[in-house]
Amino acid sequence: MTAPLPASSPTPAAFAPRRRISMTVVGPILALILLAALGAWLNPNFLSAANITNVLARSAFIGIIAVGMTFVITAGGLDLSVGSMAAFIAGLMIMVMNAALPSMGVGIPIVLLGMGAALLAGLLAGLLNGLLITKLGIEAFIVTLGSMGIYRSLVTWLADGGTLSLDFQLRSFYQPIYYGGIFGVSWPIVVFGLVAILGEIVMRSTVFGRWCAAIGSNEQVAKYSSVKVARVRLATYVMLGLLVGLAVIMYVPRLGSASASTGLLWELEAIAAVIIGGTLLKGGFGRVWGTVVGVLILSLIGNILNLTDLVSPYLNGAIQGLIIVLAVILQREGKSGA
Amino acid sequence: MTAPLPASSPTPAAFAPRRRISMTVVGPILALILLAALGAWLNPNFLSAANITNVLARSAFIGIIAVGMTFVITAGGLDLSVGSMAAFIAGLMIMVMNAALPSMGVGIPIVLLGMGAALLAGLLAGLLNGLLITKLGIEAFIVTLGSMGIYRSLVTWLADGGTLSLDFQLRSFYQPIYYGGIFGVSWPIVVFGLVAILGEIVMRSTVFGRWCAAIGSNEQVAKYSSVKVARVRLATYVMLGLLVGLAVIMYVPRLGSASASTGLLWELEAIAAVIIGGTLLKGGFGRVWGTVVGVLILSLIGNILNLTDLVSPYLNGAIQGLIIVLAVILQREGKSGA
Amino acid sequence: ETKTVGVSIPAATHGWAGGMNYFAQEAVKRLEATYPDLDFVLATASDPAKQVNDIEDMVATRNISALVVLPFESEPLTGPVKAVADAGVWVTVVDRGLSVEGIEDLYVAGDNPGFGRVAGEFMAKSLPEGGKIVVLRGIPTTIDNERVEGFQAALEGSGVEILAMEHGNWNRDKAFEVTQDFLSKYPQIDAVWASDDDMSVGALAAIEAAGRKDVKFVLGGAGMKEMIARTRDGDAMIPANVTYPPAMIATAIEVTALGLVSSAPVSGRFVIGSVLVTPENAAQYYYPDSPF
Amino acid sequence: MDEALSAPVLALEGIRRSFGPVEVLHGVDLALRPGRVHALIGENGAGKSTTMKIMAGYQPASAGRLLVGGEEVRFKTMAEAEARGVVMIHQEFNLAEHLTVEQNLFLGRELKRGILLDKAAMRRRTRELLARLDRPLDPDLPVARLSNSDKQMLEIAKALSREARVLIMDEPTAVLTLAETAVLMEQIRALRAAGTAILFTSHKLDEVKALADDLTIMRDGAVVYSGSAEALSPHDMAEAMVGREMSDLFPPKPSLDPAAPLALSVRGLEVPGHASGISFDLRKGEILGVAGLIGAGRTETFEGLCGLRPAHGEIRLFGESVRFRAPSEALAQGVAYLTEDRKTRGLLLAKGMRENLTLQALRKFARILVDRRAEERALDRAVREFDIRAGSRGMLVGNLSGGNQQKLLFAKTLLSEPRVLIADEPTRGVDIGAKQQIYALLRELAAQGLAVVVISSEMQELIGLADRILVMRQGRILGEVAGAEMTEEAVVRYAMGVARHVRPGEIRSEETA
Ligand SMILES: Nc1ncnc2c1ncn2[C@@H]1O[C@H](COP(=O)(O)OP(=O)(O)OP(=O)(O)O)[C@@H](O)[C@H]1O
Ligand SMILES: Nc1ncnc2c1ncn2[C@@H]1O[C@H](COP(=O)(O)OP(=O)(O)OP(=O)(O)O)[C@@H](O)[C@H]1O
Ligand SMILES: [Mg+2]
Ligand SMILES: [Mg+2]
Repeated sequence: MTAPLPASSPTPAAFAPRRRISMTVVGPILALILLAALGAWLNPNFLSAANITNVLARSAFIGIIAVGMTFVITAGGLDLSVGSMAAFIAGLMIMVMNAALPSMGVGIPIVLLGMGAALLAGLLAGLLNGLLITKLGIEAFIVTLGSMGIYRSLVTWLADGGTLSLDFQLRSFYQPIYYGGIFGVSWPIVVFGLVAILGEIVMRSTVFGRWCAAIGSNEQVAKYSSVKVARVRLATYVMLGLLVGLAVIMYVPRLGSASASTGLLWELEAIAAVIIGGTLLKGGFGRVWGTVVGVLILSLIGNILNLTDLVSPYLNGAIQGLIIVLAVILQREGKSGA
Repeated sequence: MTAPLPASSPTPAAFAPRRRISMTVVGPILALILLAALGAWLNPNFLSAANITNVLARSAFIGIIAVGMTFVITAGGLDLSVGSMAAFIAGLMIMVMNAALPSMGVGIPIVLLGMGAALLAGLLAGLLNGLLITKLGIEAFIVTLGSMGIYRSLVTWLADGGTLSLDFQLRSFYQPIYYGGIFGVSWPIVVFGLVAILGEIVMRSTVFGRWCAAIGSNEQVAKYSSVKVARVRLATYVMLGLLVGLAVIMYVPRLGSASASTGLLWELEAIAAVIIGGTLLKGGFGRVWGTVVGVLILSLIGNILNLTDLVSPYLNGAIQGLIIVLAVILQREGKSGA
Repeated sequence: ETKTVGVSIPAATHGWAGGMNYFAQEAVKRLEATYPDLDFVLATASDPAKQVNDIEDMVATRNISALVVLPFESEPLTGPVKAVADAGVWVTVVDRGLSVEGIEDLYVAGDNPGFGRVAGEFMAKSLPEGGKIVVLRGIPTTIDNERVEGFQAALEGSGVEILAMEHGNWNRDKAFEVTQDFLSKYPQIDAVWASDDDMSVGALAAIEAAGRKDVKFVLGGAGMKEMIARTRDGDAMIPANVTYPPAMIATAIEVTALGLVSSAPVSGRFVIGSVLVTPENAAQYYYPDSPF
Repeated sequence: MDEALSAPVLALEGIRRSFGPVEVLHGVDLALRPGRVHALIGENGAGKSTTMKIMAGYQPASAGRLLVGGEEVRFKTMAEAEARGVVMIHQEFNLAEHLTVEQNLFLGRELKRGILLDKAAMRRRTRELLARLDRPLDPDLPVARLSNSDKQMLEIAKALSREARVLIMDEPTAVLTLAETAVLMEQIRALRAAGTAILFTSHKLDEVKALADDLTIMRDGAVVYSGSAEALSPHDMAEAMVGREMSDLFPPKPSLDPAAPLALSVRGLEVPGHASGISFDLRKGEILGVAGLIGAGRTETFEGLCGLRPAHGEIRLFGESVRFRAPSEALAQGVAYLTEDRKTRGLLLAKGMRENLTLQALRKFARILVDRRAEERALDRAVREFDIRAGSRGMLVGNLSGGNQQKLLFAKTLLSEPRVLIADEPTRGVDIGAKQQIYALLRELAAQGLAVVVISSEMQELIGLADRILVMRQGRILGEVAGAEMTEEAVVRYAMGVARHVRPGEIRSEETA
């Protein structure tokens, strides 16, 4: 900041315009605060520890996935398959654990096995998406629309149209991963928090995060700057797959089951959270903390609607839609013409 | 076409790549032919007039919408709301017609009234999306995700959670619009055909089509070239809204009702058709004929799955997903690295 | 000469539908083995329009002699199914009636208002005057409306108060979240009506996690086997269930097949009533092989 | 000014312009007269492009008056300016890449027959216009496939087609070679004869001398000279621009150490569709120039060498056989390529200077986390060394003036500390003062052992800077000149294909078609 200014530089004042408080930064936070205030005003239980824990814990699945999605979108990609991928991985994990139960018995090893299976499946699913996109050069929208259909079908097929349920005993053993916690904070919240913090650091301060933004901003420039474009882009999909696996690890102990309706529309919710948070859908700029705020906004809307009887439940979707649009309007810099 | 080559061109071959038969052109057509051949091979009735009429007529809804979507996407936009917009307009149209029935009676006027209402609603819905996107400068993804939720909610609310049904008498009177036809071609096919041909002409041979491509390719350049960017972009959304209205006019006589499950996922199908057809998702290049091929490919997949009992119905989605990806792989120019 | 039976049902998007899909496939498998000259076409649809497509395809390409249809929704299917019936195809309608009477040759019906009524009566009987309940509704549809109306009618005058109703979409996760929020909102809830057992799973998990002792029981519905088993075993949280057997599709397919291969008269109306499952009779509603 | 001159068609009076708190134009006066060519010159960031944009309605002025034919106007859009006959060619390309040559040429003013486009007429007009510029491109070719010079010619054709009363050209010759520049000058003279008022800017001062009637020189957003172009020699112009004495533009060439090791040795490099049989050697400490007409395939050859496009052939780097499949592999071995296309391949226009500067060498700034302080220090150094003038430090690179972008690109490429630097048009759009600094820097780096390839369309630059010059034509190396032989005539002879000469021993003979 103490660069000797070139002799011809106009005015020193000019050197701080980025420090100005910007609506793109304040906007999402403001939206979140307004929502929280609304919630507290409508229902005194809103701010109770129990309710806050509920909301945060249930945000964790979409939240963890949305952090990964932030990288994918920042690098100019998109993934529509995460919801059904989650359902498929959950189904697979349950099947693996049930199958191993007779030989391994209930205990930590079988839980670790299940977790390993979920992470591995996530990794492979992300790799598959990523390879089709980077190696074959097919539009990400199409690849992941395809895999969305495929995973959703596969889980229906695995479950024979019904529900795959974790063995009851196993589930009781595994449940604390969702319901338990440390220092009074439940595990999903802890994991979500860690993922978010790590994600923010990676996005902001690592070479990888920079490369993602560069690729999303201008792929050609990235290529000419010796960035391994295909590899970085592939890595974003793999990372997202892994995070889907991680989300599933938190999800399965909650109800111990997976079915064709698991993870329905998670992809839209995750993408919406990313964009509400201020990441550019076209790529080139992403921020993980914004995504976290976006996820919380989306969760809060549902929570508040459940806590009040102001509107007909038929209109919940309309309120949600309105708030999503408003949250984004809030962060405009007052300029128009997208 | 016979431009003299620049004297300094290295090899003449380098200058004729566009004249080569290009996979991006042949690809979608080839995919369609392969699918049709598969269908004919699996079931001799596939090529029967009745089946072909069925497939084409039912493609009309998504088809008409997808033509409009081609313009929106070519101009660098996106519209996720078309499916629920269709449901909402269908509900509105039914309510208007039912309400007018006592005073107008069954007859052509009431059908015209309904049609007018549908087109007007479509226009307004498109205008609303378009204004939010162009005037307020909000990301199209967010605006239309929001309106998707809003319309879906509204139709649920209008129907009180159930189904809105056209008066039965009225339905019988109106039904020929879907089931009837002219010269043995049913109306939806005729209308779809006209929309497609007009769309192709507009895209290819009018100023509007060119401007859409220019805006999608580089908004700044378009603006500097005196193209009224906001107005053209707004027009694409309005046009799409109108076409949704038109699709609804064909749809209502088919089922005579609207509910929360009307038009579910049409947006994804329409966007997929557009991309399978070779239009660039990021804008700058669009072709309507490709979209028509894309729509037909998607319809055929569903039809073919019904021709045989080869696969478990649970796996239909997987087959669909696979074919969508394959259809797009077919049109790659052999180059990679998206 | 082989005859073809078309079976058109909604896709397995939630537990009950999954069970119904399972029974339909089982019935088809069994009947194809039993009657060599019968062929079956099974199509599952994700929305009413798709279901109409399926039916059109069966008529145009598979030359069906009979159609067994469980309508996604009544209204949109009425016209197309009527067209099939008019073409001389045998039509069996399952579960949801068409909106015009007399189209079908055979109607195997579930009883949605009855489903709600039985549940309501159980609530009225098991709860004291002033008891407070919350309701998890299904996906907004006519079926859900009928069930809820039946339920409310049965509660009338009982003094049991419905604190709130919210859509749980017949989905475990949604039911879990809605129940959590109900529990935050209301300090005293005596019972929960989850109008489907998939939702009971979510509701039970939420209650258990919150450690709330005020909720005395969860009344589910449709007889998921795990829930039936718990009722049978005397679990106080699940004292009863209300049947809405997904296996009714199998009944319909079998009767239709029988009508095609024999001259036995099978047309008419079968209403498969919703009955209350209690610890006493639970064993007879337990189907261990069903996925639901 | 001569009072006898005709009245100005377009004039600026006391024009000021601020971006946020920064004022970049401090009261500019300028008058364009029909039938005269007016040159506007100045250092990078002096405000030339901004002035021009204000004249053509692309940007509003913050204060001051704009007069068309003596009448004060306020252009709200460029369409209004065009309606008044004011047309501008931008410094940066203003073309939609997906659209074809013809579509771009007529964008915003398509010819119609009824409601449909009259494509045949537009195609015909396109051919005519391009033929006038001696550049017969296929009207149906997408612009994305054009080379830079083709794009520039297309821009010029686009402007010519608008039949302007005032034609404003922002560095039209920056990407053109001598021959093309000659064609353009011919067109400009014809327009002048027809009474058009022309304003252009260029950093090639001999062009200015050759073409301009009137001259305005700007420094730091203010006019420092306004008057006849006759009166000043290119050297005077340079001094007036930079505001200091200018010594020799080019650093002295030291004699090369013949024992210096070979840094790069290329044999039989093929770049399918663009170049073949490329063989040459480059010694440590040497600056090798590559000349050729536009379209000679120089860019493609060296992009192929660096793994930026498919290529094969034998490459030895400091004696070791190497193969680069991706630019990252080349960079890992110390071979860096500076692209000729700063806008679409060189810089992230929507990002700041820091992110751009360190992108290529980012690994150097990170152990696990990127050290932002170190990045800032690197930026400080780059700003100082390359005299990058930005209104503010947090500014988006897209808002830097063209020449300052180029300097940043140069700094970015050098930051990766290559052993071999391939610089494609490294001084494009850079002012003469900064050029001098860059030449001196290159020579200094060479003296420290860097091996340099400079591809340039500026003959003077190659002759003044390089130790040897390769001349390419139609994807092949046709000859090499060195020492006293390095004259413009010699290079042009090879480039035009008149002469053919291969130094025995250095380049294996490859038969050309
Ligand atoms: N949109 C903008 N926002 C902020 N500053 C700007 C913007 N456009 C131009 N500037 C600043 O205005 C000054 C003048 O820029 P301009 O492009 O007019 O220079 P120039 O004389 O054309 O230089 P060059 O020879 O490098 O093209 C520069 O300092 C530039 O950074
Ligand atoms: N993508 C492409 N497809 C087909 N031809 C191309 C493509 N890019 C460039 N060309 C052609 O290849 C030839 C060589 O390109 P280019 O003009 O960049 O060469 P060059 O010698 O590097 O010239 P300069 O760098 O001075 O512009 C040109 O005739 C150009 O039209
Ligand atoms: Mg400039
Ligand atoms: Mg070049």
